[in-house]
Amino acid sequence: MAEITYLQAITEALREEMQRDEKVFLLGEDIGIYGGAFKVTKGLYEEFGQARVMDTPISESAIIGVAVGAALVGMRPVAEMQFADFITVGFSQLVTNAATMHYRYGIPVPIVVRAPSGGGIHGGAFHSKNPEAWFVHQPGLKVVAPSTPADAKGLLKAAIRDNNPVLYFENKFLYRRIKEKLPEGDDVVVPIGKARLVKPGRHVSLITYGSMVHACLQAAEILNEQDQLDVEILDLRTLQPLDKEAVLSTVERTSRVVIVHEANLTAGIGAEVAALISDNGFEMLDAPIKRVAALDTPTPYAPVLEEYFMPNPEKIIVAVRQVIHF
Amino acid sequence: MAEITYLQAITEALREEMQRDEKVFLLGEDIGIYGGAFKVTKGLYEEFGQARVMDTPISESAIIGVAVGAALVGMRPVAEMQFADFITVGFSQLVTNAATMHYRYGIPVPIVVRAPSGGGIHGGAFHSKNPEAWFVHQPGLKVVAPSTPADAKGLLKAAIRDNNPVLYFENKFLYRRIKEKLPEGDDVVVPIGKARLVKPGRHVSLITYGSMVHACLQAAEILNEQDQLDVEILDLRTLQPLDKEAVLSTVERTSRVVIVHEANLTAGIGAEVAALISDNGFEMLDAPIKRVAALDTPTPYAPVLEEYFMPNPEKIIVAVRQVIHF
Amino acid sequence: MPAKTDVVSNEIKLQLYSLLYKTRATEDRIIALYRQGRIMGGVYTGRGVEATTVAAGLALEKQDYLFPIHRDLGAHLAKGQSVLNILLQYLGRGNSLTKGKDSGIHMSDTTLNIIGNVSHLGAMIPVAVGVAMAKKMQNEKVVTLNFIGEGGSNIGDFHEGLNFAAVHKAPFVLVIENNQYAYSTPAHKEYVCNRLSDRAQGYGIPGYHIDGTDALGVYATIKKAIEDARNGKGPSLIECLSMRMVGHSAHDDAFYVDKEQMKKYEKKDPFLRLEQVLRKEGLLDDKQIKRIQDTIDKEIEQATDIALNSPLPEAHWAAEGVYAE
Amino acid sequence: MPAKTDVVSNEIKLQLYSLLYKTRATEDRIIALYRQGRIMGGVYTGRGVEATTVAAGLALEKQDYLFPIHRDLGAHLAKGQSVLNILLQYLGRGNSLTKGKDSGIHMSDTTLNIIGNVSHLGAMIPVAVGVAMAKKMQNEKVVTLNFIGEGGSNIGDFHEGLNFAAVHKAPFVLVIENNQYAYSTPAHKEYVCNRLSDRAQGYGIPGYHIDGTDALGVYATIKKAIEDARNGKGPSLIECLSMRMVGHSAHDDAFYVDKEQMKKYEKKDPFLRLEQVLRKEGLLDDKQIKRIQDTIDKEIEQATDIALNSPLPEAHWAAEGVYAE
Ligand SMILES: Cc1ncc(C[n+]2csc(CCOP(=O)(O)OP(=O)(O)O)c2C)c(N)n1
Ligand SMILES: Cc1ncc(C[n+]2csc(CCOP(=O)(O)OP(=O)(O)O)c2C)c(N)n1
Ligand SMILES: [Mg+2]
Ligand SMILES: [Mg+2]
Repeated sequence: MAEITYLQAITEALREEMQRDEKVFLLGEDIGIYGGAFKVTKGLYEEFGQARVMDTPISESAIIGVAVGAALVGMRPVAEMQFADFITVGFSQLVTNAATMHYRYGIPVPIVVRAPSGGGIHGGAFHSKNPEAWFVHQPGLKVVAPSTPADAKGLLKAAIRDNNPVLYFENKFLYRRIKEKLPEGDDVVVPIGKARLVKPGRHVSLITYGSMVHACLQAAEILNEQDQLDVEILDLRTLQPLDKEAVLSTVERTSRVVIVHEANLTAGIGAEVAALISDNGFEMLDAPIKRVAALDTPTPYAPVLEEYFMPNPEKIIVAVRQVIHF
Repeated sequence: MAEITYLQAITEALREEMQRDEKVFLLGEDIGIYGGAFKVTKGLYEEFGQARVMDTPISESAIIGVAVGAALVGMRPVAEMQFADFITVGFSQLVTNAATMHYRYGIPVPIVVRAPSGGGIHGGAFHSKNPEAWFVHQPGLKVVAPSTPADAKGLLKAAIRDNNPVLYFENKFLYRRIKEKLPEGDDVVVPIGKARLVKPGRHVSLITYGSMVHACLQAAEILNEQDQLDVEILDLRTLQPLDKEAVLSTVERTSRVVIVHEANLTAGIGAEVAALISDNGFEMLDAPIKRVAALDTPTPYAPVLEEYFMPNPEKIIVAVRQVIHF
Repeated sequence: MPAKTDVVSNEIKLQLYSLLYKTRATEDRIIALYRQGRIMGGVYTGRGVEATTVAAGLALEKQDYLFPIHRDLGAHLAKGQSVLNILLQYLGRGNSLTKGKDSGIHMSDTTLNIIGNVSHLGAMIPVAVGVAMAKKMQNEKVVTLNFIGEGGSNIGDFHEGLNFAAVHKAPFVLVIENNQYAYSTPAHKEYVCNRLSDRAQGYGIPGYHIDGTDALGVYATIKKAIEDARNGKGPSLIECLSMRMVGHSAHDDAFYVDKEQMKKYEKKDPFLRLEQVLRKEGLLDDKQIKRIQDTIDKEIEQATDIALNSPLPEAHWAAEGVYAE
Repeated sequence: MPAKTDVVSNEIKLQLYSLLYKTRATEDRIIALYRQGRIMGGVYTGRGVEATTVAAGLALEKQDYLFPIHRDLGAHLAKGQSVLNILLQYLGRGNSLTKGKDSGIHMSDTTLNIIGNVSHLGAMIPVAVGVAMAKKMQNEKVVTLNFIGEGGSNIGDFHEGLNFAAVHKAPFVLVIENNQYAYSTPAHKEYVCNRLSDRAQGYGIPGYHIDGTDALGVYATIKKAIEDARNGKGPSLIECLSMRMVGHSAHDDAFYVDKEQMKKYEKKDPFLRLEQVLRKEGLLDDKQIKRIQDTIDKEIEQATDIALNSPLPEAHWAAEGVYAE
């Protein structure tokens, strides 16, 4: 059992999958000798050579398009966006080519696009984005967003082995901030489409994913101390397809829901989760469904502004108290 | 009073705004002599000349980027996407440049992007898209989707006069299929952000927009005849910002809601509307909130498949009966 | 400069002729079906650019990958696709290659190494480059070929894809079908460089500008580019100049097209032009022509019958197949 | 070929010198503030490309529009921006041009006709072309200039924007700052054409390839391109070859950079090089140099003081200003 960070977990998953299957290769900007802007691919160039750890020109549309093409003929490319923000320039390849190819032609497109997302690092409007909801609205794509080293590793393995295009949103704030003991050389695949009950509880459900799992844990602790509340936390892990069963069963247990995500509020994943519950869990609900998310603005740069903008334990606590005292 | 089609209403709005304000100009593919793929700009090239009705290369990203640039220095460009589907290649310019410029720099970006959207014309996966939800999730953009000639005209005028980037989704199925008498030379501006009560009712609210307003009207008629139900229909008209007041007040009146849109179901506008209601209208609800939308697939080509894929009055009726008999 | 055409064998010449006829006759049938209201979606034909698309398709080997776009019915046929499959596809039948899910000739056939397109112009370029690169990684000597119109050549993916291919020396050939119009837009409103093949220099790859109405010249040049790619010399850009001899699609009367230009190009009709050459070379006479055409006409007749009698897809198929297992 | 430099007046030469010093000294100060933990976001400096960015900024007239990117602090200064505004911006203060909302030198100043960038490389090219076209529509003789790195020149917007500008004869100048690395990626993994200026031919516009470390040559060439644009001759593409003399950003030690290459370029240091020329021409001596540098040092000192004592934004501003009235 070695303690590894969220970032190391990603590297390990890449390494192990590349060792396991020679069809797996990586492409992206500065991922070779440099090891990627965040050093996620560090050491892989040395181990697997430049044909399998491919530096590319600055061309996100081509990076994704080339990945799609390679996947069509049996390869399993894993493309890195240097920041999730830049996925916007490769957007059309994802929603147009990758997402629709199997439906129209019956040809699988097993690509993974890794996108370092999220704020809290004073990166401003173009190095902080959480764009997952765009892709959840496009049929044909799968979307995952791990919150722990174990999930980071297991979901990336699942993504690479999946026969569909998978967007893998890795939260860069978590890269070096969280650690976990994982069995060495484990080959645990975390299935896509299954949420994780982080913490059972009786009074209220926090439904969340990514970085906000940790904010929810903090909020839960405070709420336990200060309000004697037993908070349940569900980590969605996969955003497309959503684990509806897990969502409805937490609602059944607590009857009160707060949905928390780091992305902008309006038309985010929280909207879809709320809609699911308000259709299928209506009778179980004892209070309005609240959402806690980033403000509906671009991510501001100055720390004081960014703090105001981001969701955090305090905002979660306020929302929980609202649904509890409803 | 002349009877004009939805398409003519758009043309009239363009003409009148161009006459009113010489800063307004049009750019897009084949919009000049040809008058646009759907003939929306027909006659405008002859009236205003090629400097104000500008044919462009096939470069959606540049079309939108150039519009943004022109807007920065006082012009009021109206860009046409030949089909809404192709907005995906100009996506980054919209969400990155147009949407964030005012927040970051305080410079207004008064552009309009007209995007002929929607299915039912056997256009297949790439000539049928309803991509509005992507843009509603991006702070800084406004999004409108008219359902009638009067709104098509009035909302386009409002969009052109607005100091923000506005996405104007015109439903191409409606172009020549619906007509309305409008006062000649009227200058009615339909304010952005205000929904329209299409039809008051007591038993259930259909909240919808675009082409589905007409499907809802048909459903309402049948439900009235067959089930003696008095259906209320709210046409959102603007999707960003949503008219929350109007949404909550229709819920207050009927306590039962079905949300209907032509776009894919998951993470569509319906999710946001349901989330809004399940937070702010929780106590008013007597039944689960149902959504009727397109299947979560690309738009299939063969008519029999497309019919199965699209929302329609029958599907709306089923959902209404579910919430009524809940 | 086009490559020398004397390398083109008689067998290939006759195949080109048959394919040009077959392309034209099949497209005529599709238009007829469209006019009869039996085809619902848009119909774009290759009239005027057939020499380019047919020759490109024929120049590929069996193991090579073809990425055709909207006017490339000829390339589908040349790569071995049947008229029946094409008609089934247009008619949206349940037994078509896409089971009615996609339109027009948006169709793939993995048995023939044909990958269909999306409508977004240029979007297939990076994808085709990806196939080329993957085949290289797999140590197979396989070349990938894709088309783009002179209009579509101004989209970002053209630039990103071609540059990517050049940097990675992908065995890739991009053929620009310059038919001088993009829908209603004349070429000079799309670009103002002398020749689109000049763009090759900006990627450090060879660029060719050739007469796209001359099937033999196109074949020889594309063949050379394909074999260069196969031999590790990297990608090429080939601009084939022709003229779109009909409207953009079946509903467009092309009122905006330069009529002088049209007249000029009527004399360069790719099909008649090849017929003339082959007659002169003694490879074809009236009898043989009739035999070729009759055979093809019969195939189209039969295919039409079968296609029209083929089942529609079942409605619930619409919900299936979004995700692979 | 660079334009002849004898057209550059002595006054301009001295301005270039001052600006080069100011750019370097300001950037050094920014790095110091970053190392002190006072600047939170990324810091990218222009070390090595200053001659290009400063000369380009100075070659523009007051009415012209400047679109700088991430290494163009020098252009901001040359166009008239104050050191104070730049420091306020980096420090995210409430009285900065973006009120703390954007980072680094992502800042616009409409009083100086400077439009800031987004991080997405190439994204400003079409926007700058739009400004150029609008000014032409408004019958003003205004030129717009934008930069791109050799790495960024491979993004789709480069192609779409430049082609659009060429077709519409926009008064636009695009300067490629070819500093031979894109983050860790050497130029030969970004493109394989001989010169990036060769791409100009593919758009039918003039392309120049010049030494980007020679402030005078850059100034003269860009000036010519600007005046050509102003006189209705349309856009130009100017590739300025230099070398990034530091890491990609303040946290990058550039271990991957070719050290020989670095050494070669140390001798071509744009600032020292200009100093040498001006000394030789008798335009500068030790005393003058000291006076210039002292003045600038003092300005930076004062600006730093003021900036560090300036208020942070108020938290609730984060929620404001998404939409214009
Ligand atoms: C990105 C994109 N924008 C717009 C369109 C709509 N469109 C379809 S074909 C066409 C004209 C294409 O012209 P060209 O590339 O020259 O090919 P041609 O039809 O002349 O063969 C246009 C504008 C599209 N398919 N894709
Ligand atoms: C579209 C896009 N992809 C990736 C990045 C991340 N990125 C920022 S700077 C940079 C390198 C840029 O190299 P170059 O264009 O040569 O400019 P230089 O930094 O060398 O001046 C990269 C990859 C980005 N900003 N935008
Ligand atoms: Mg064309
Ligand atoms: Mg560089």
